[in-house]
Amino acid sequence: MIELDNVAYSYGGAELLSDVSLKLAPGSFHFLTGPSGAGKTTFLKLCYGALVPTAGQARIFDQDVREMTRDDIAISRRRIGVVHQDCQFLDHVSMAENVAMPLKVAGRDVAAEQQNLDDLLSWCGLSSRANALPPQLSGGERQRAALARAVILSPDVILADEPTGNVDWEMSQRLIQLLVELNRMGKTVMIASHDLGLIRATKQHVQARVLRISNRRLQLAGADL
Amino acid sequence: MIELDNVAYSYGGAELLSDVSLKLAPGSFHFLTGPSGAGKTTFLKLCYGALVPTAGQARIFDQDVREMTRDDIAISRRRIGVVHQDCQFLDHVSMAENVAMPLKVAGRDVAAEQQNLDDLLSWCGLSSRANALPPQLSGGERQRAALARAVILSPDVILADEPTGNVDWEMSQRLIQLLVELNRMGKTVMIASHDLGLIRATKQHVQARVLRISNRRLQLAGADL
Amino acid sequence: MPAALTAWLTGDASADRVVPPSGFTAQLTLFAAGVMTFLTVFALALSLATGRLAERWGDDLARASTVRISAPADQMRTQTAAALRVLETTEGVESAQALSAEDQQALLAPWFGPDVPVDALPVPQLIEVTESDGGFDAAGLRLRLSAEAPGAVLDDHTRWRRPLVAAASRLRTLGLLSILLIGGAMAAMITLAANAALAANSQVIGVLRLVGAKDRYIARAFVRRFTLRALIGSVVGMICGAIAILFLPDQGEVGLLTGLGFRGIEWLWLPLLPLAAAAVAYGATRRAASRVLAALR
Amino acid sequence: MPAALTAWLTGDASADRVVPPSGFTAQLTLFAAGVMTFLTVFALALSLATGRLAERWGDDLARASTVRISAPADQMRTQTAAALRVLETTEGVESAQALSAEDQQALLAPWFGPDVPVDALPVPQLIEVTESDGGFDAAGLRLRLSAEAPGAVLDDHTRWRRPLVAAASRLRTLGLLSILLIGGAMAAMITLAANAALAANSQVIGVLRLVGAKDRYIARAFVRRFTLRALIGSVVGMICGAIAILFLPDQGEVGLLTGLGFRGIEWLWLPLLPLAAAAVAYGATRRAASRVLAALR
Ligand SMILES: Nc1ncnc2c1ncn2[C@@H]1O[C@H](COP(=O)(O)OP(=O)(O)OP(=O)(O)O)[C@@H](O)[C@H]1O
Ligand SMILES: Nc1ncnc2c1ncn2[C@@H]1O[C@H](COP(=O)(O)OP(=O)(O)OP(=O)(O)O)[C@@H](O)[C@H]1O
Ligand SMILES: [Mg+2]
Ligand SMILES: [Mg+2]
Repeated sequence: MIELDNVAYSYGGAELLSDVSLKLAPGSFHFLTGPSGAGKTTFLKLCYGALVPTAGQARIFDQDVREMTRDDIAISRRRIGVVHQDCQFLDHVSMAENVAMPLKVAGRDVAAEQQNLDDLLSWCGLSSRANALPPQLSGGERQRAALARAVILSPDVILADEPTGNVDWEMSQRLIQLLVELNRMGKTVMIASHDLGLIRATKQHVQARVLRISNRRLQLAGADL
Repeated sequence: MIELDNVAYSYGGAELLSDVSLKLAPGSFHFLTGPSGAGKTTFLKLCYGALVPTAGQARIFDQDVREMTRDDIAISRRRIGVVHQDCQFLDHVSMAENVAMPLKVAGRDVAAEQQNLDDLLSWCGLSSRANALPPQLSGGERQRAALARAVILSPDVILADEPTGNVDWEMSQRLIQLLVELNRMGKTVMIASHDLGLIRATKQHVQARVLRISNRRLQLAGADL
Repeated sequence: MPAALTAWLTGDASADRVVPPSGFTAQLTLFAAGVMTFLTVFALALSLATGRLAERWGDDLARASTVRISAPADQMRTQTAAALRVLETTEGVESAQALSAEDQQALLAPWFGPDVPVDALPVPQLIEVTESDGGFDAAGLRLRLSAEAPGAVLDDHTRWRRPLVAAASRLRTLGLLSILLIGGAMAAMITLAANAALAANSQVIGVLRLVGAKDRYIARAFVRRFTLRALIGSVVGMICGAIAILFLPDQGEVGLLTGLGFRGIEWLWLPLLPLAAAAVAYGATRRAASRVLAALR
Repeated sequence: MPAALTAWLTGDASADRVVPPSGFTAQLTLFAAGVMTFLTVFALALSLATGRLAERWGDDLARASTVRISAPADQMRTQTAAALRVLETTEGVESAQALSAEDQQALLAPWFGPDVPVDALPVPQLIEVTESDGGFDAAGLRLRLSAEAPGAVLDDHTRWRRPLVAAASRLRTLGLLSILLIGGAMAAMITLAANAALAANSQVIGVLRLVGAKDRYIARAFVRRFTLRALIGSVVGMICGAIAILFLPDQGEVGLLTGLGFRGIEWLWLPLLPLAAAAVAYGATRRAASRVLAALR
């Protein structure tokens, strides 16, 4: 699905990531950890084509990122659901409409998916706030809405950047369970997080590989995690 | 310092908080927990006067919030350092300047405090990013910068809303340690968080009371926490 | 209207919801389009009025000359007839007519009073000459006249015609200049307002791009919104301008001035202004949108 | 300049850094102030030129009358003298002067040719009368003239004076109207640009308020920035406008028109425009800032 081949990235100064190679197979489940500022968000951005590697090759759905047109990127984003660390919304439309936005821009019939939307919102504990505008949501509610928006198109790949940083333990378990279910349906999942407790708990339900960014390299974490 | 007396708050619909009474004594250390959407952020906003209670009385430094002029509120914010859940900055000036902003608007001599500023940034692991603009920071770096900005004036009260949601365990220990040191110097500290591990770890260093919002009430959490 | 345009104008109502409904930048676009159209209506009216003025002066004043025949009473008739023959065969003369005794008396009235018997005076005979478009060769005509009718003197008014024609063309330039100025200012203002609005909405554009919207979808939503806004503002400005022009005090023609306003078919210039404003907004928003989009991936 | 104003203009450079340096809304303010001042310069020039025109017509045309004396040759002198005496003692007449034979000949030349001996003709004597500001009572003057000089006829040109005066005052109204229109549009545009800029900077305002800045500190930073921006834009617009006016083609006076431009002391109107623009920007930004601030706590 997504292949990085000796990829390096720098924001202009020194290299932040070097020599990163990774193949995300369909149906795999990955965690991504590393200290704050290590480059987790940068790595995810390389994976969904928001950044172009400064060296090496990144391939998304067998297309070289460098050769993708702007429309190719837009189309690929309908197959990759992303939860951003700083979740942003259209502040003038309701939360439910924001969650349904990917359906709308993909030209899908929103009314036909209404049931799915309602189920998803209620699973994320957002039903009662469906009509609120995003600025009226609490921090955790925003994060849950961002996750709901990322999976509404039932994409092939889900990349989540700290999807549980602002929610309590029970709710984070529910959210992870949702991702685990999607993974069982064959979706590829990658979650960036530094909540080691969460990672440990999840590993009891699914066979997850834990990647760690340290010293600019991507490494497979030991079995202790 | 801050006194809430039978305070209630609603955003227009049903009451979100009812009958909340609390007295924050100088030198106390509080944690605030509760499920996502319970009203932690709302409660903190009542404490620093960003919201006016819909019922009951809130007093900040012995002044009734309802009777404070806009300038009174501005002055009170120089004595209360706040870390917001969605940390916002002036995007066009460097991170270091952002951290020093409270000094500037209070009319203090920024140059004289340069040493403090540098120490603070290096404690928060931000020295190397001092000249970056806020949009160029990682999520965790933004959170640390927000904490640094909240304490730069060495305020009497520090209210932190999820200050460690986006940082790794080691860094969150460092940040909490900073707050504990400040508390030892007599500052009042209140931290909203749902990281129970963090709360447990902190309680080994400082005598902290844990408050919990549930069913619209503010309760003292049991000793198990 | 072609079906494609109608469809575009009606638009995909759901797509339009992605653009925030209002705000200051929106008001700015509306207002800038409205005010600038309003001013352009006036500039246009000024331009058309000066055009008319220049034309009238050019026609009435510049193309009229006089031949004056002073001769002993007995030769008057023959010399007048000879001069008229010469004039009729001169290229560039459209018509030539001897003034009647009454006409001459009316002309002289301010000096002699209405009761003076012109016939009894040795008053010269005047012939009014109307030039055709090309005008005639004054020097040649003078030569021929002096041969045929020695008492005839050609006065082609060149002396005082020149400055008036110059003034008229100055006025015309002024009208054109003002329309260019105000029209250019309108275009620039709409462009800047569209840019400001798009910059203010950069979060919307970013979010749409992140959830998989193609550039065309995003650009179109904004372009339609802003084009319609400029169109509406401009139509309102045009209507207000037209009403103001209609209710200008005193629309009669006085002295050398024609009324500031539109005549008959000239009103058809007005609907062009909103179309121009909409076209400017369309181009500006498209360019601004693709600039903002190019900065994202 | 008072020290307080200088201090305000120079400002606390550090406080100014809190306002983002540029962006489209900033350009918009600069540009709106510049363009609208540029247009106002033209409107002002138009207004002043029409004012001059109206004045000249009012003075030269409206206040000149003629008395025509037709009498047998032997009475001409006495009647002329009598009429002059009457005129000199009439209230509202500033001066009265009999035209010399040469002047009369020049006037009649178009009709009689330059060579006709005016003396030999029963040409009436013309007296040019200049009214004082108040004007005279034409009916009373006529009565007195008919008593003293029966051959005298007063022609006070009312017939063709009226429409010209009306035209002149119409032009003056037009000039004033255009200056009001463009000036008003400038004020509205600067206000909207300031509002848009402040709306775009609401995050800055929120952050400053959160870190303990007083309203005065925040408002002042923005007000200074925008006032200066409007001032600079307006000064540039004024200079461009003045240059354009100076380089307008053909500045001579022709026909009934005076040149579109400024004369001597009239140039002093120009510096008022940037001051007005700055004042508008000051007021608008203050109001916009306190509106944005009032929505925060
Ligand atoms: N401006 C607002 N208007 C209406 N409702 C609001 C507004 N702000 C917050 N709410 C609602 O009030 C409730 C409490 O919000 P608050 O932000 O205080 O929760 P929280 O405890 O901080 O949650 P989290 O842990 O997710 O940050 C939420 O359900 C939220 O949707
Ligand atoms: N646009 C940018 N320009 C320059 N530097 C940047 C930019 N974005 C991020 N960086 C820097 O790159 C480094 C890695 O950032 P990144 O956001 O990938 O970290 P992260 O691992 O996601 O951290 P966190 O856990 O705090 O979110 C950080 O030091 C950050 O300051
Ligand atoms: Mg990150
Ligand atoms: Mg919160």
